[in-house]
Amino acid sequence: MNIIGPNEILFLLQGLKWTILLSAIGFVGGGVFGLLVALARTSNWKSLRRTTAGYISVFQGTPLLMQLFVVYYGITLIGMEVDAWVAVTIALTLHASAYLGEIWRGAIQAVPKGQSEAANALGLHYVSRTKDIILPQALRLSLPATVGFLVQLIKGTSLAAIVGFIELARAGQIVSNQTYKPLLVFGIVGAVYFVICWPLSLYGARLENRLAAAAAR
Amino acid sequence: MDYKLDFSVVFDEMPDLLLGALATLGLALAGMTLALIIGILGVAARKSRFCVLRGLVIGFVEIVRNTPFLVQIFFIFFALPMLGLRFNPTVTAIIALAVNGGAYAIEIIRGGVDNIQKGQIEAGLALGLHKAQVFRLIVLKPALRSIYPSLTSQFIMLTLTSSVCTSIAAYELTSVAQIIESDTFRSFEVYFTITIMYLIISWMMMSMFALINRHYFSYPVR
Amino acid sequence: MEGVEKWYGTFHALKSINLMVRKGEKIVLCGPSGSGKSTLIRCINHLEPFEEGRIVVDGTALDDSSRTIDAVRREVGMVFQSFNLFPHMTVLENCALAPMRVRGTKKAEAESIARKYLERVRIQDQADKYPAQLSGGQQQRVAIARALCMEPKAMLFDEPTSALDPEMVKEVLDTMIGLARDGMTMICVTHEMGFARQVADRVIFMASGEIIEEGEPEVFFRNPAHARTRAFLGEILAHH
Amino acid sequence: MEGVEKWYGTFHALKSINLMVRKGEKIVLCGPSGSGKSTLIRCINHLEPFEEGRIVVDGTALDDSSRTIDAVRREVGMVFQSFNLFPHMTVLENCALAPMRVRGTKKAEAESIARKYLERVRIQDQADKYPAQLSGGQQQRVAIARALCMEPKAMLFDEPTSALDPEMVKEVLDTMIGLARDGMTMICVTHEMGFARQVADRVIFMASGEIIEEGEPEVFFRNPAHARTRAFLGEILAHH
Amino acid sequence: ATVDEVKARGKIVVGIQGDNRPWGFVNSSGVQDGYDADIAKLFGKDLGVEVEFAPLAVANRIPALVSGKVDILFATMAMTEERAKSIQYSKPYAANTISLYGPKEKKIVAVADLAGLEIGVPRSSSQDKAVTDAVATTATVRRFDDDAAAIQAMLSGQVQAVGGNQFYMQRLDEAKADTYERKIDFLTTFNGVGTRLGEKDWNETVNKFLDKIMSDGEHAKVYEKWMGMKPPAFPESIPNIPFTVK
Ligand SMILES: Nc1ncnc2c1ncn2[C@@H]1O[C@H](COP(=O)(O)OP(=O)(O)OP(=O)(O)O)[C@@H](O)[C@H]1O
Ligand SMILES: Nc1ncnc2c1ncn2[C@@H]1O[C@H](COP(=O)(O)OP(=O)(O)OP(=O)(O)O)[C@@H](O)[C@H]1O
Ligand SMILES: [Mg+2]
Ligand SMILES: [Mg+2]
Repeated sequence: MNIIGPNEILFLLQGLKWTILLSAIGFVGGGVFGLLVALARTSNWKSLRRTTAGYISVFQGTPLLMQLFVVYYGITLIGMEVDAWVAVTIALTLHASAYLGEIWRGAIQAVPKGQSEAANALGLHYVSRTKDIILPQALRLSLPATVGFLVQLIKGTSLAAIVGFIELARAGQIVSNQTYKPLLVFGIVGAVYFVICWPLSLYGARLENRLAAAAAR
Repeated sequence: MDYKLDFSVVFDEMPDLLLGALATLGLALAGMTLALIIGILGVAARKSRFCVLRGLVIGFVEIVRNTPFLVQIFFIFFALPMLGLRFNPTVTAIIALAVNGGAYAIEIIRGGVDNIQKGQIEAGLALGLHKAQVFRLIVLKPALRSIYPSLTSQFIMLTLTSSVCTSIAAYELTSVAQIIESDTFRSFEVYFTITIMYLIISWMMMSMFALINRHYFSYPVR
Repeated sequence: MEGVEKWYGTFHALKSINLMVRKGEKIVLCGPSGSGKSTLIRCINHLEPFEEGRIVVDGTALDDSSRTIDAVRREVGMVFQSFNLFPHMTVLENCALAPMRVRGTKKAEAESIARKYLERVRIQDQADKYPAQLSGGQQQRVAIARALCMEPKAMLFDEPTSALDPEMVKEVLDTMIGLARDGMTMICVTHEMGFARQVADRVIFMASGEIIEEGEPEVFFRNPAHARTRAFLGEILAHH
Repeated sequence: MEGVEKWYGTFHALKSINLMVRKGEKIVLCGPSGSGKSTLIRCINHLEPFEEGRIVVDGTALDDSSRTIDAVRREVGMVFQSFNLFPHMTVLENCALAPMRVRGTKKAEAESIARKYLERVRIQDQADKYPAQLSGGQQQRVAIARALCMEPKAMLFDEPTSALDPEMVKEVLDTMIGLARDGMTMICVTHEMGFARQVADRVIFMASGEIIEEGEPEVFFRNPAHARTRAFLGEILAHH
Repeated sequence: ATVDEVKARGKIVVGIQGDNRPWGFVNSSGVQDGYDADIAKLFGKDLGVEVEFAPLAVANRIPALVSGKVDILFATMAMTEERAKSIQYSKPYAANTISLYGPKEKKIVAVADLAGLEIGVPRSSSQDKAVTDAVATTATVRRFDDDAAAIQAMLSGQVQAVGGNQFYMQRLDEAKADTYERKIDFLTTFNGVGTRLGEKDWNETVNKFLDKIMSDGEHAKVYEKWMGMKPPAFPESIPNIPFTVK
């Protein structure tokens, strides 16, 4: 029981499965809502802009850990019955949507004004203008920052450990406690995170360089 | 399910919570200050002639930025003692925050330094200043000014991250809250309240940063 | 266009503009920088809202309702100084987009319309390239084709050649002259006086948000009534 | 300066340059873009390292040791085309910086030196402003004052007026003429031929990294020996 | 949900600890296991429903029950007066001795010896309460997320003693043989099954079930399997902690 054998590695990998699943869920959920947030944030409707600005400032101004706790305990109070992982999903979605919304707002506003004017002049409606003209360009501009946030999100799922989720970080703690080799176990856990996050980070940096090169042309 | 919201127990503990908030603020400020120092020294090392030093800085930055804070702080608290390095929870928290924030600060500040026009550096050299003087006197301040917004938002994130320090039983707002929670079982009320307190802390930080900006970086640019 | 007034904040950008454009007429707008030429033509298809007055396009009076704005934009094409092609779409997609999304034309049909007008501006062989792969003059011709694909009743041009290198100006002007010959109603902001002479029915001179003078090109150029017009003409002719 | 050679990678930027500048002499360097003028004067204070040859400044032979580089930089001031004032310091701080940090002068004394030279370039009343609050001509005069504050034995100028609006060129040239009158050793890259005529002891013409021709300004301008020099002079005089 | 609703649904959601060997833990094949798990499975069989486990962190147990996330707690819930105000306990079904563990070379025989030390405990556990009550302000109590972290803290030398249950000794010995020992016994607590306050149907069903397994020997079998000892005698009543809904 004192060595790190296949069982322990398997246990860590099961944690990793949750880490990836939680990240994916948070990213998809955050992506969908983040898009709405970004659109609301750039709409012509002032109260909508204000509201979403408040939303963003609240979720960027409080710790993800607190968001997890508040959603975890709060959601049942409004009469819904949910599993821990639904609560974690909701919290990650809210969190990610605020950050992605802000990233994409910036990108939408960075699309040259002439583009939406040209679309207007052609008689294109809001939906087509947004879907066909603005968003494809904005998403390209925002890709490096989006990838960067994905890395943050993957790391952020480690906080689900604190509300009792056995994902990678938590699995590491459990294995460390069973094997009494924290140096090794946390080293391995850190390395696993690194192996997932680093290629993404590199990819993000490469995208950024490519965009910068394109802009310099 | 008859759960009635009751914030009174939380408000009874307000003095403790405020002390915890103060502790959080202390951790965050200490962490940020060290992170800024690490950031500046790291960039200096990153720009130095010694490629080993440059490689070390790059490795440090990439490792820290691509692993979770929770794992980092566990590593420092539970694993480093095996190598004979033992710090109490508060010190551990400050080190972890400094290391984490420092890695991001290096990346951000490096971006600012890279954006400084070559002519500025050449003008400094032509006046007879040494490379280190040029970095310190001529490059640093305009570089910091240009990346100030991203640096400060990173530091706000760092402040929020400090809540994770509760996992090593450091004394700060979240750990105080968890003790109150375990005494009262008023989980939602407790966490809701301290979420608001964190929000206030980050707003305070933002105004502090704005103040510093006005004070130090208010020189006009074209 | 009757008594149109427009403010940017406290800045009075258009001062009681009255202008009648007949079907098939070609108007050239000129005047010093900041005189409100762009603002004027951007009001016509409501890219800029205006505070006072009336603009009637082909029987539709522009109000702030999206119905009339849409109706007008469908009938009036616009070409910008900076092309404003959509960089993430091929030339063909740029042109086919509006017919598909606005008129609901089927894709195949929209593309055949697009090809027709690309041929019209003699750029059909570039249909599958992206805007960034074209020269400035080619891009501007695509922009013209894109506007034509909506088969508009009138076209607005805002300095269509001023962002172009001199060698490319001619190819764009030739395209516009061809369009004028075919009877298109055109309002064109430009300082290309050769073009004005050749196609304009009327030249209008603006300064400080007002229409100072208008007239047939020959009269206008030979014998401007106002001192400001004379000064302006003297300046732009000196540059050439 | 003897047999100086300089490569950028495989590009041969300076080809066996030999140049002797006497104390108090004023040299004007001219030549087409890319001919290596900037490279040459940047080698003198070792902003660019060079591969072959020797540069001796006031008895100090430049090698790659930081001791000799420092010694030379202390004695040679440089003024750039793009001013390169430090934006986060006031005019006074810009000027007082180097005396304090390089010579170890006390702050009060450094500032009085700074004020002296700011007065010299007639800009003393702007001492507490930041560079961004000054016009281009004023900025360049501050840059000159900043270099003078180190009380250098020689000054290098790299196209000091070419980033300036025409109205401001004169105020900078006047400052430089004043400096020349006071006996400063100067090497100046410029295309201001009036200035060259007025102050230069020698005009040197470079092309493709070589010194093609040199001579007194009157001779040089009236009777250039080389075809390339003639072509170049013809071109720059046409622009004025 | 009421007992009848759960029967109708055919599934009971049991709150349990996920990493507190041997009480309740997820074994290396990812399945919930342990003493509480086995008892809960017996309960499920008794009711004729399927059992779904919801692994909970120590501090989340009561909130999860109160907010209805789980139907019942077989979650190593020590019976305390304080908690009895928030949940309804059943009769006791397990016992637990809370003690202080520390390194052998450190002399700790009485609470007074703890002055100035740092003592680790899992946050919101019975150890937390016992140690905090005992040392008041003379020692520093460090509260970690769970047993694992508390034990790790002592192994890493971050604390000089930990407050733990009877299983800590075995785990400490596994880590470093002959290094640690049991120093002070604080109290023996009893674990009860937790249900929501006032829900009589649950309380009665559970108590009846416990009576049954204690008399037919099933309980003793499970107890010996996990605890390595025979079940102790359980008290008939504990002051201020009612076993039944009044
Ligand atoms: N969005 C705006 N907000 C405030 N003022 C504006 C805005 N757009 C234009 N203006 C002002 O309105 C005036 C007229 O602008 P307009 O673009 O119509 O001039 P123009 O005649 O097209 O000039 P140019 O030849 O430079 O294109 C200018 O003084 C300009 O500064
Ligand atoms: N850092 C560099 N790397 C490579 N080539 C360089 C570099 N700097 C200058 N060059 C090349 O060296 C040649 C000489 O450059 P230099 O700047 O000295 O010319 P110049 O005479 O000052 O021209 P200008 O009048 O445009 O300032 C040019 O062909 C230039 O392309
Ligand atoms: Mg215009
Ligand atoms: Mg040059």
